[in-house]
Amino acid sequence: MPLLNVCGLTKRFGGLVANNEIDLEVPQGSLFAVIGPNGAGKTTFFSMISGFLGSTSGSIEFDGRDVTRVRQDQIAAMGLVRTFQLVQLFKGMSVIENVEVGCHLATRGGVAASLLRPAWFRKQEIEVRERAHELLDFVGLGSQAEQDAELLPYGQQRLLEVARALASKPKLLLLDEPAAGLNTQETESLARIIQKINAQGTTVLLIEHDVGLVTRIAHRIAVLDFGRKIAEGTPDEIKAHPEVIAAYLGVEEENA
Amino acid sequence: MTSLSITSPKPAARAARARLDWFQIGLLAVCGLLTTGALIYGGYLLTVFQLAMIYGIFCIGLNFFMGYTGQASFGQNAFACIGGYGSAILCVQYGWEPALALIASMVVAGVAALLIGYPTLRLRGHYLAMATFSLGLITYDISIQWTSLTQGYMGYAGIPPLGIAGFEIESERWKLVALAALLGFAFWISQRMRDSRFGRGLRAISGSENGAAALGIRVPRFKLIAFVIAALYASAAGSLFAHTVGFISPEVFGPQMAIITFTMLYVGGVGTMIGPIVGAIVASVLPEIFRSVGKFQDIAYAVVLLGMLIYAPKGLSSLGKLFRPRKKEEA
Amino acid sequence: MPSVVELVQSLVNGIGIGLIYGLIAIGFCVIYNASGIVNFAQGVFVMLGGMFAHTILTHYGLPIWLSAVLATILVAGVGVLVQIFVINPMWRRNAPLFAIILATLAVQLLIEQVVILTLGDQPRTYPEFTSGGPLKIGPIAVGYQLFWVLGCGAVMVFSLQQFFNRTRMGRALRACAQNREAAALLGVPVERMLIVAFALSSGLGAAAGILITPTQYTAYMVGGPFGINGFIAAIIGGFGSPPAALIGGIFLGVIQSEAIVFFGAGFKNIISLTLLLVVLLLFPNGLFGGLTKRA
Amino acid sequence: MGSRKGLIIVTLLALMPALPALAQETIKIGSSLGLTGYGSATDGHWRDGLAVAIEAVNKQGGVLGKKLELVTEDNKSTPQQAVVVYRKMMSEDKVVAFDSGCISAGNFAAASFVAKAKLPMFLCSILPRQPEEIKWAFQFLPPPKYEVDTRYQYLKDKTEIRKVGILSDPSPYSMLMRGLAEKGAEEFGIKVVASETYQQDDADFSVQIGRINAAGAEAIIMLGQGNAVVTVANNIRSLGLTRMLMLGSINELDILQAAGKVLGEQYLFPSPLIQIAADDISVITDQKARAAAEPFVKAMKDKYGRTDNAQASRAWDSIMMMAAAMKKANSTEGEAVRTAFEQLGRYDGAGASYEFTAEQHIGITANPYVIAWVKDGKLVLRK
Repeated sequence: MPLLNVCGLTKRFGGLVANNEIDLEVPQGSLFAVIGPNGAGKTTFFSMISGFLGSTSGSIEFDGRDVTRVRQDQIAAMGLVRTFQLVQLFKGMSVIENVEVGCHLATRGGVAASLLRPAWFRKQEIEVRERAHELLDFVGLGSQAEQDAELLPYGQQRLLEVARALASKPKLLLLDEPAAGLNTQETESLARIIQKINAQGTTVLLIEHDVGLVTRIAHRIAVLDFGRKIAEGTPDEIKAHPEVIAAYLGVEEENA
Repeated sequence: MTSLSITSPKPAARAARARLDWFQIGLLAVCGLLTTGALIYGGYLLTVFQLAMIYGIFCIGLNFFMGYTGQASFGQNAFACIGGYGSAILCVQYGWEPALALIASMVVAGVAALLIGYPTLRLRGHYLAMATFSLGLITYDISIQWTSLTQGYMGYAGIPPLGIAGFEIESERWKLVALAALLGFAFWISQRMRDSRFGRGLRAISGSENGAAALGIRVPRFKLIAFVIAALYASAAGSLFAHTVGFISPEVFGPQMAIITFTMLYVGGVGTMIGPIVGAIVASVLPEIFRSVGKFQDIAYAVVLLGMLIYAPKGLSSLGKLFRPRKKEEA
Repeated sequence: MPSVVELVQSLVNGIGIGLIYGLIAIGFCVIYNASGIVNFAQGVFVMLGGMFAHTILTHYGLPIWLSAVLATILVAGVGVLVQIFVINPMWRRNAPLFAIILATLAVQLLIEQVVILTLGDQPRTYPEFTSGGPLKIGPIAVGYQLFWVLGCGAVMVFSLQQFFNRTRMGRALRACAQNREAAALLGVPVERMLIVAFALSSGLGAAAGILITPTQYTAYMVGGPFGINGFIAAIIGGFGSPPAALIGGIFLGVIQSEAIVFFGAGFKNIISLTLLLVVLLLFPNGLFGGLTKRA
Repeated sequence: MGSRKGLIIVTLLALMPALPALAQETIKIGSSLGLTGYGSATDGHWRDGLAVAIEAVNKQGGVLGKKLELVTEDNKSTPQQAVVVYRKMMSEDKVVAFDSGCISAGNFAAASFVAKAKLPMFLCSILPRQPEEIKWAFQFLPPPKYEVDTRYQYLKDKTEIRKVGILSDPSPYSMLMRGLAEKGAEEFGIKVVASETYQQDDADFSVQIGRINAAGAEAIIMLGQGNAVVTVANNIRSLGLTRMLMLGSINELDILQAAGKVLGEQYLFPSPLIQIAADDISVITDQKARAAAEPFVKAMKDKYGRTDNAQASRAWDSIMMMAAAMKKANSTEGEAVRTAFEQLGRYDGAGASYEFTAEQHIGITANPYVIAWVKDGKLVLRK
């Protein structure tokens, strides 16, 4: 059974059809990528899966449960956690605090616990901090833990967002254009991190503009164009797919 | 705890605890010194600082909602009004113990905040600000009009001072000591909530609602809880005002209160830990400094306030950041 | 149950005061749309308009139309000063929006106190622009000043629309409204646009004050209530176009009037504010749509 | 840098106590006034009256060999600020008595600790209500009944009008008057056909006036001081109610004139004779009253030019009576002054005649008002 099963997902904004009847199956443990040129509807697609946007029609099934009309935070609680194309860091908090927020789902305790601070809660707080340090080390931000998150350079902000999402121990990690705005070197280290995450058992669904990155690391790729899925397959199949080359790669080379 | 097998050097195993920079510690020390000075000097400075402590408690609550959670409320005076009149009515009409009346009023204010906040907190930005401001105005008008309950503009007199089990705090000095202790307690509580899973969630919402929701934080619920907390603080402040001064009337909890506390919060630094306390004390002491200039008092106050807002737009307690050597940006 | 005559009369009166709220509301919108700032000192411009017009009228004996024009220009000048000396420095320092709002409140306090010291604290009023009246339509009385308010309001809304749609500067202002960063990138001088916005909105506020003084009075403290009502009107109108704000104002004025008829003056604000809350909850972007802005 | 800012604050604060620490050569009278906010119109005049009275007393050698000194503080028309300034005047200035303005709530808020400190408070406002506090407070405001009755009496004696509408604000003084006006109308053969309310900062009263007119009233009894009366006058004119009489409350001269300019003879109001006497002292026919009024009117004119004497005259009287009580008690100690004050007996002042006793802390026991109107910018008696 696939971890994520999207069936006939459609989104209309007024007369504009942003996503049209998209079907997608993301198997457990895979590193799956969705690519497409700008305006192909990738981010809309993503927003619907993560519960951020309601869909016009179609269904989304995650981990065996229908999540089509489920709130964003509940979807996250089920283990489907996303990052954003425009980084959504928590301003006014330090780097490590950002990751600690990520531990929200993996921990418990509300106002009463924070006031009374029972033993389990104190222990949990210590564990949260440890884990946050581990994750920062994992993405290579260990030395900036106490810095204001806002002050990080852009590339590191993206890594921080990945670390934050990981903190919630997702089953499926949605990465929305994680390499956007990164230089080659940063993209390289990001690719390694994504592969590592996947290797440790987290399913990754990646939306990406950078075809080079995707074809190198993804197990399977789906291509969107004008809101429709025009192709799906292994990187090699996609690279050879005539429609993809016409619709997407051609354009990409022109731009480059 | 580790589903990911990540190897890393063991960091110091301590739970997160917010730290103040030296500038902030200095500010806090100055505030403490000023309060101690007032305590020793006595006289009307006791009253000025009593009110500052009460406003400080109010602002700590407001900071929860406006600072940590990043939402706007101009209507917390409504809850102070509930607290003040709750205390006045329960003590004067029904002869309750002040401490008991204070807690009972807080419960009422909390429930009111829950009921009002549930529909209102869907709004954002200026609309939320206006909606809450209307709540304050509505409560103000009700406190004027509902004379059978509140006695309208005549106000409530003869409210007993704070005390426990028949022992009343009569001396102005001891009142200030008690209020300072309560402020400290209120601050301690707020710190405990801030440095925890719950508090981090609030601050995440302030940073990015979408980001917070994507990490599983139930944003509307967290906002509502923060609103209720702010209301509880405001109600306590209202009750304390009633017990400290012994008299309340609608003007006490009018829109002016919303503006004053808002000023305090921004002068001190919204979203910072000590901002509410620093702001409450500075904004209470400032007019006293200008008292000697007579009819120019308000002008001087307005000019200084504008100066602070222009040159320290993030509040006094954030000024320290300007002088901290900026860390290397690239690792 | 109030009679029909009473209802119609209160409706007319409500429209009269509502038009003034509307004019103030437009002032709020012009600044808000160009900068995202809510200028709570807007009410003070209303007060200054009346005060300046009265001073020019009585001390220098100029005709009313000239006094009105001069007062409007003077108040616009004050608005520009506020922008240059208070708003702009904060804007450049990236001050939080609510800190700027607080600063506008401090400006209000400052201006009020300066007015007390220079012009005094007594109430002033001057005759209606056209003497005589009211116009009697059956049992309904309509003061001549209402027509002045209506006429001036219509002219102002129309010329604002023309300004925003037809002139280069107006379009630049609208560009700022839609996206400040983008406008700046396109070479629109955003800070200068803000000066224009402040001049416009303070001038509008002054006009409202000049128009309303004959039917009531002006004194240093009238700014606060006018500001609040104007802001409510702006919210009902949705912070969008000038006509929407004007309609929001009329709506508010009429609601307040009818609230007095049905519940008494004590409940006027309670009713109108409760209504505002309902509007906000049902139509979070104002009754008349308006720009859907991010929080 | 940080410590510099702190240092400035500390220094400034250290200076504060030094300011009032001048020698205690004078007898200090404190006054909490709403110089900004809604009380500003009234309390400014109260302060002026206090100031000229104290100058006059000092010119005659002061009290008990010492000069009087007036300490005024602005309470911004709010109770919380009033508490602060009352305390300030008690602890810093060591005032021996208070003579405060019209902000009732502010005076109420301070009454409990002023009473505890055993300091007499002379008030332009109404009295607080706790028995302990009333003991120390003396009201120089005429009881509201006089204001109401004067208007009804005028309607009964001089006009055919028998149906009136009431327009009142929710301030304590107006609320008291409204109760009296609604109950007392019958006594004068007058019927209250409408009773409307307003809020002081409302911008328009056409609706209320329209309703009063619709109810068949021929006169509006407006209860409430302040600028609102100007709006009411303008509204009456805009509504074309050329036959509607408006009987306003006592008010400040500026406000009376502004409203009078709009409505002319249609606008009548109760006024203490002394207010009219500012323009023409001959209106005071009673010799004793005239003798009391003359030095006051002269002092005001010398110091401020053309003045509003309604509030100021009673402020003047309160200081004169306070000085008399201090002389009688041969002390400035609160308890002694209070007792002496209660035994002063009848006192004919510039603003009214007073009779305070231990039981009677509302001193004005005879109606001081006449009905007046504004003619060519001057107040004149309505014959």
